[in-house]
Amino acid sequence: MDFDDTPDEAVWRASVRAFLSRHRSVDDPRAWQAMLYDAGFVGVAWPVEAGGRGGTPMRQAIVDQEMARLGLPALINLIGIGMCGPTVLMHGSDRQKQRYLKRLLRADDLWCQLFSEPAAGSDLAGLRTRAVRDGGGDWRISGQKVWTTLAHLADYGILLARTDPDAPKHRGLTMFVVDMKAPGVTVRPLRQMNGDAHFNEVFLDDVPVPDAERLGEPGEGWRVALTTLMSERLSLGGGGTPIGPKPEAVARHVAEHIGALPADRQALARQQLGRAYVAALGARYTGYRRLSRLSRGELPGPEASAGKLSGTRSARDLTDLAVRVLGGDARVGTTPDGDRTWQNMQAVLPGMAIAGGSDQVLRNIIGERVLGLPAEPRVDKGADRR
Amino acid sequence: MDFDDTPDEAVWRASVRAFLSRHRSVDDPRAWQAMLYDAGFVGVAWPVEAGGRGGTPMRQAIVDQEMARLGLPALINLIGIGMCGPTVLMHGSDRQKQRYLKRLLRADDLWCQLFSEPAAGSDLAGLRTRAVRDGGGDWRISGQKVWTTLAHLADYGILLARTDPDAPKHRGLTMFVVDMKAPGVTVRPLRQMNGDAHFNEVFLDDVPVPDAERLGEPGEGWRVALTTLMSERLSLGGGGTPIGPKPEAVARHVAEHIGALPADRQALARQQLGRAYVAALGARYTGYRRLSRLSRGELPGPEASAGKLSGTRSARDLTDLAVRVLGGDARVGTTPDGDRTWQNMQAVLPGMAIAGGSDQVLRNIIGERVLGLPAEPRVDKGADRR
Amino acid sequence: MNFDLDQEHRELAGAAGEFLSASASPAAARAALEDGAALRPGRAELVKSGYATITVPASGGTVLQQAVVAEQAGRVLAGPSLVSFARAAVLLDGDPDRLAGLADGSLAVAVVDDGGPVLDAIGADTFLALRDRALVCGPGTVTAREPIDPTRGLGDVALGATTVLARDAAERWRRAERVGRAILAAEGLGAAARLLELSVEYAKQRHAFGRAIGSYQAVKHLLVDVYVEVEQLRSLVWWAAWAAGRAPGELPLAAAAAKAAAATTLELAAETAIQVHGGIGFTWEHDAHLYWRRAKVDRFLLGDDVAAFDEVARLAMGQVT
Amino acid sequence: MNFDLDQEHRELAGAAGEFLSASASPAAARAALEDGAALRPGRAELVKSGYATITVPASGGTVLQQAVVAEQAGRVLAGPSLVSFARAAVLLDGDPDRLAGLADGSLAVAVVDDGGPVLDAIGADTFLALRDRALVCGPGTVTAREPIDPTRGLGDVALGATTVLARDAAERWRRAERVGRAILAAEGLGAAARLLELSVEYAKQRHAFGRAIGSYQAVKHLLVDVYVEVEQLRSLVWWAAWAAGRAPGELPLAAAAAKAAAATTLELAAETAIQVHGGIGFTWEHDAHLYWRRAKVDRFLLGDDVAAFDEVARLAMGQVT
Repeated sequence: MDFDDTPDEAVWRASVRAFLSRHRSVDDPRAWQAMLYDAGFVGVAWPVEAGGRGGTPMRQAIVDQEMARLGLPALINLIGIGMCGPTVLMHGSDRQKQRYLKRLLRADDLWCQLFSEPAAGSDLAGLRTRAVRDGGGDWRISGQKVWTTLAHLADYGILLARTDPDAPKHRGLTMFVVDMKAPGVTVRPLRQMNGDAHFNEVFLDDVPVPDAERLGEPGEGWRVALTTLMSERLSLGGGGTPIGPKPEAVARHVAEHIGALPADRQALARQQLGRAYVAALGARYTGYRRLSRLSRGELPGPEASAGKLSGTRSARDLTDLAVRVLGGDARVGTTPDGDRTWQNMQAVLPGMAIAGGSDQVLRNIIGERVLGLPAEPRVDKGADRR
Repeated sequence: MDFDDTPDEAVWRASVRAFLSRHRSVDDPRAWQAMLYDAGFVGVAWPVEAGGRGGTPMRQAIVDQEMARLGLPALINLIGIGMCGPTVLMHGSDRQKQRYLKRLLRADDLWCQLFSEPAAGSDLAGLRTRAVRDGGGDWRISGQKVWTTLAHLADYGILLARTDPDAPKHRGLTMFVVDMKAPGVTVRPLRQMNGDAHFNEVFLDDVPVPDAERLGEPGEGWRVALTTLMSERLSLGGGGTPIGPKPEAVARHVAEHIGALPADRQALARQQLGRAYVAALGARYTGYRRLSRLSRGELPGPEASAGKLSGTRSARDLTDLAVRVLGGDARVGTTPDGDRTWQNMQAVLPGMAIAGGSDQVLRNIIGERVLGLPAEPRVDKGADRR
Repeated sequence: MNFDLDQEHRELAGAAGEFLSASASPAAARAALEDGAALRPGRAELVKSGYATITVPASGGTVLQQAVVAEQAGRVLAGPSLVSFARAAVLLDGDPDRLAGLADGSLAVAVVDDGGPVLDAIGADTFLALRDRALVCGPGTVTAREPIDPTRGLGDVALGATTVLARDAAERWRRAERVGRAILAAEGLGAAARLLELSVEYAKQRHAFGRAIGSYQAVKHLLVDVYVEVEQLRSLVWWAAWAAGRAPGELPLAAAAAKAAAATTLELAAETAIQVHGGIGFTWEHDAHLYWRRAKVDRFLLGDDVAAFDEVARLAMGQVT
Repeated sequence: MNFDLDQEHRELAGAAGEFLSASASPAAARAALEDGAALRPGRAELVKSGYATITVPASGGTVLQQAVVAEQAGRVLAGPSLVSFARAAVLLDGDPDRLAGLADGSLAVAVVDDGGPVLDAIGADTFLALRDRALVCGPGTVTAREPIDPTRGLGDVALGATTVLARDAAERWRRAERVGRAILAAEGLGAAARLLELSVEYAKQRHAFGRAIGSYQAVKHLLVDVYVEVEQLRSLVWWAAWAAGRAPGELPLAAAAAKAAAATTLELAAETAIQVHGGIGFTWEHDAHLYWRRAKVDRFLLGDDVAAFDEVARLAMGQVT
């Protein structure tokens, strides 16, 4: 066991740090990602032939750590890098990999993920969007997707559709790459409770998709989607990065305000901070353990979901404290100097807790696939999915 | 709405108080209960023909309140009064009522309840104790019961047994009154985690039971048992009496010790006390609402289980605080002056949380029967119960 | 003892609920948030209905009646709050002119607590405050603050020239605060009960994996925990409101307990509602966040939950028999 | 970075687990509770095995290795605690005679904290304490206290004539305490992990309503919550134990976090185990209460959970970069 960088890692970290401190971030998020890509800091662990750098996950983690340390803006194409890319990498044809992956890493193309539907959330495999083969062997897709991050900007999306309504629920699905500029695609923003519109509804009306844009075999879509979901779990708290606020940022904020509280309240604030902070540290170091196993070539397992479970809880409690120490201003949306950081975080977190799987679904996954507890009896074998 | 006594209630309270302050409690618990019975304070709301006084539940509640106020010892035959008696009252023959009920109220006979079995806890209807009819129409009972409070002292018990192993699980049961001194009854004490033996295992080996001691029709045992369980729920936190420690007693104990803590710790102790105390008050006043409805003649409904759910939680948190304020002595079993009240309470509560239905079962009952949420699919229709 | 609402209370609840829900609603709260639409029913309508001033001495009503109405107000996120009226009625007791103004709507009263934006300040023209143990009254300048819950009308208040209404008014101030806590808790009860209804309804309708999500223990038990809290809150609200009229000695503990329970129960109900509703629960269009906003604000009004729990503990330790 | 146990650690865990479970067990803890039977493996055997004194400088072992062993000790409720040895090894650093005594078993050391019965006091003959910033050592009179967890050997200690070992030892004392916290947390980890195993096993076997109780979400999710906590505790224990050797600057935060997490996780695991086991879980014959006793005691050792959370918060607020 060793937390210290290996000599190789230390050299890498120094060069990353040197570069990042020499280069200011760029306002245009695509240009910013492109610059980082060109510097060799995006897709570090991806294979060279996929536009990556053939490095270790640890090298990528070092880049991420250094960017976080400097408070640099995140990459815009995060969904693409975290979920769509790995899926294309694992299941795409050579042509697809050639065509999409490098451009994805450079943010030349932005990507989104079209899985959830109004009637298929936790029960994703119950989705109803239909892909039907036309005479030439290509496909026409119709249906409605929802909670699609970045759909309004995206060039491409990976989409899970039902291609065989007569097959058992998990067997009749197929995955596609969809051109978001194709005719029949309509994107409508979906406002969240905090007023922002990070998500979209996507309506698909007879959208043409060439058979060459299939990912994996027809009927194999569920297996393909599992790759995506596994990658998602790792990116949502599973790798040690916090969900919601950085605990250090909350501690800094509390430190600035705690002096204004009566002594009794200071003691209570410290208890709340301490409890949530320990949970956040626990999630972080557990993520590091996972990262270490990944670096040895292990695949991310279902236990990665644990990071999201505890991460959303400690994020909630940290944010709650951050709001509370505002005193009287905690009752309103902004502080007198216009800061709405913590109130906004408070209103965003309920959404983050649900995206990527509800607590209930994640607990089932861990209970059954990690602890080996028996599943519940299923009643949806013969349900209508047309 | 009126919390104050009605004029009639006030007269009653005054007479109860006067009597209780004139009469010291008696050491022998049977004699103590007999004295209270003769004074008219036991079975107050039971019908006169069942040995009761034909009064209101509120009058009984006033007796209970005054006894609690004076810190007088509880009645020994609580299980009999709270569960067995109501069952005999509702389902017994005239002969059984005549024979048993007055003696039960006077503690001339002690009673126990023989329901749970090693393999039938939450799933009570899955019990395996068998009652088989002999040639003369009487019964022979064999099997094993467990968690039987007072079985080592009891003269009688109500026992649920399977009389038709081929019927669906809930249909093949019958309730009996069993003479605990009958041949074939063996009682073995069961030690709890705190070292006490409040519960027993009861082994039944071909125990003869006359058909006249049946309660209700053969095969109707489940319906009869529901009467018992409903009464049990009301007696376990459902009527406003606390589960575990009295909140006032904890507050007094904390008040005695809190001065020795640093100011920070005092603030934290007050938060813990305040939170658990509010929960306890909420449970208490909700119990009073139930009591008021009962006084109008309504039957206790499934919502009475809510009192147990929240009551066990606040009891746990109150007791935890009571232990914590002992400081260094919290690490050991007794204080230097030999007090083990709170440590013992801490070790008793986990058992109290399970007796009378696990949290999980109680939540199912409330979710389905109060909120109207659908039940889970059942898989135990055809299970073997021989 | 009869600890249950009387028939008269039930009829009052029905009538008030009908009046309030005819204009107030989550949709109205959303409109207020989006473009500053007026509160519903609004101060004038509330006064006209008489429901806001039940406890003005001339009306002869009880705090319990006011609480019964407040529960209905909470269900539909009505504004302004009945808390302000109930506190003003206590504070202005013995001042028939101003009480008449409160009751006929010619005075728009808000009560100024220390430290932070003031409930129902927006639209108020008459402010009551405690200064050096004296109850003072006067005009004020209100600076609206960006709302979390727009129905709470929170603004910073700079008092203008004030008149002293009573010199040694600390005790009266505390009583008004406690009555206010009972009414605030009643509004919280209504909001929490409504959230539970919405959640239960959704859990019955929404299916996943072939059955209603409410059939899953994970969802069912969440809802049961909310139910238990809501029913306990109801008991505490009734107790506190009853005590305000009939057992002043019990009011401090009852009001603090109700206030504390309302803060935590409404927050639990709101967070559970969003969780149970899944994706649509955190959309702008769904009602859940409007109640969630109420929860996040109300917990800090009339002292926060932490202060109320602290007070319960102090009272419990001092009042043991 | 490689944040995982090395092969060498795994082998150490295997060997230590084999040695410890050959004598220590919940049954041995029950016997100690029933009739004061001797602790297992007991001080002499522990010393002889070498596992208790891994961190004595002459042994050249690390705190991480000691933690790996301590986890195994926690699994079987071994006594006395490795915490006392690890603390003594830090405190006696630079005192070769006494260190040798610690390592060869001729000294039976306990470390005296302020306020309350002392861990492993029973059977100890040499006591270390901090008096006016000085580290002192001497004999003491031990008064056994009625145990909750008999394996913790708690007794009141009246120090006899002491020798000053180091004058300004506050810093060393704190380091010893932090190393002790890491080891205590490792013992807690082992106990919590074992409880989870017992609970999962039971939930697979026990049937109700026609299926294993572990198939019900209510039970399944309780166990998952314990699993998540246990794995996070494992990470914090490794971090703290590693930091003790390799990153002294991180030790204060890591040790406080591990101590706090151990207290709450072990308690959660124990209470969940009793709940999941239903009736048999709170019987004397079942092992659950022996771990529960450990949980109820350990949370108050080396500062309680509240103090550890407070320290985490203070460090977090002071150390932000």
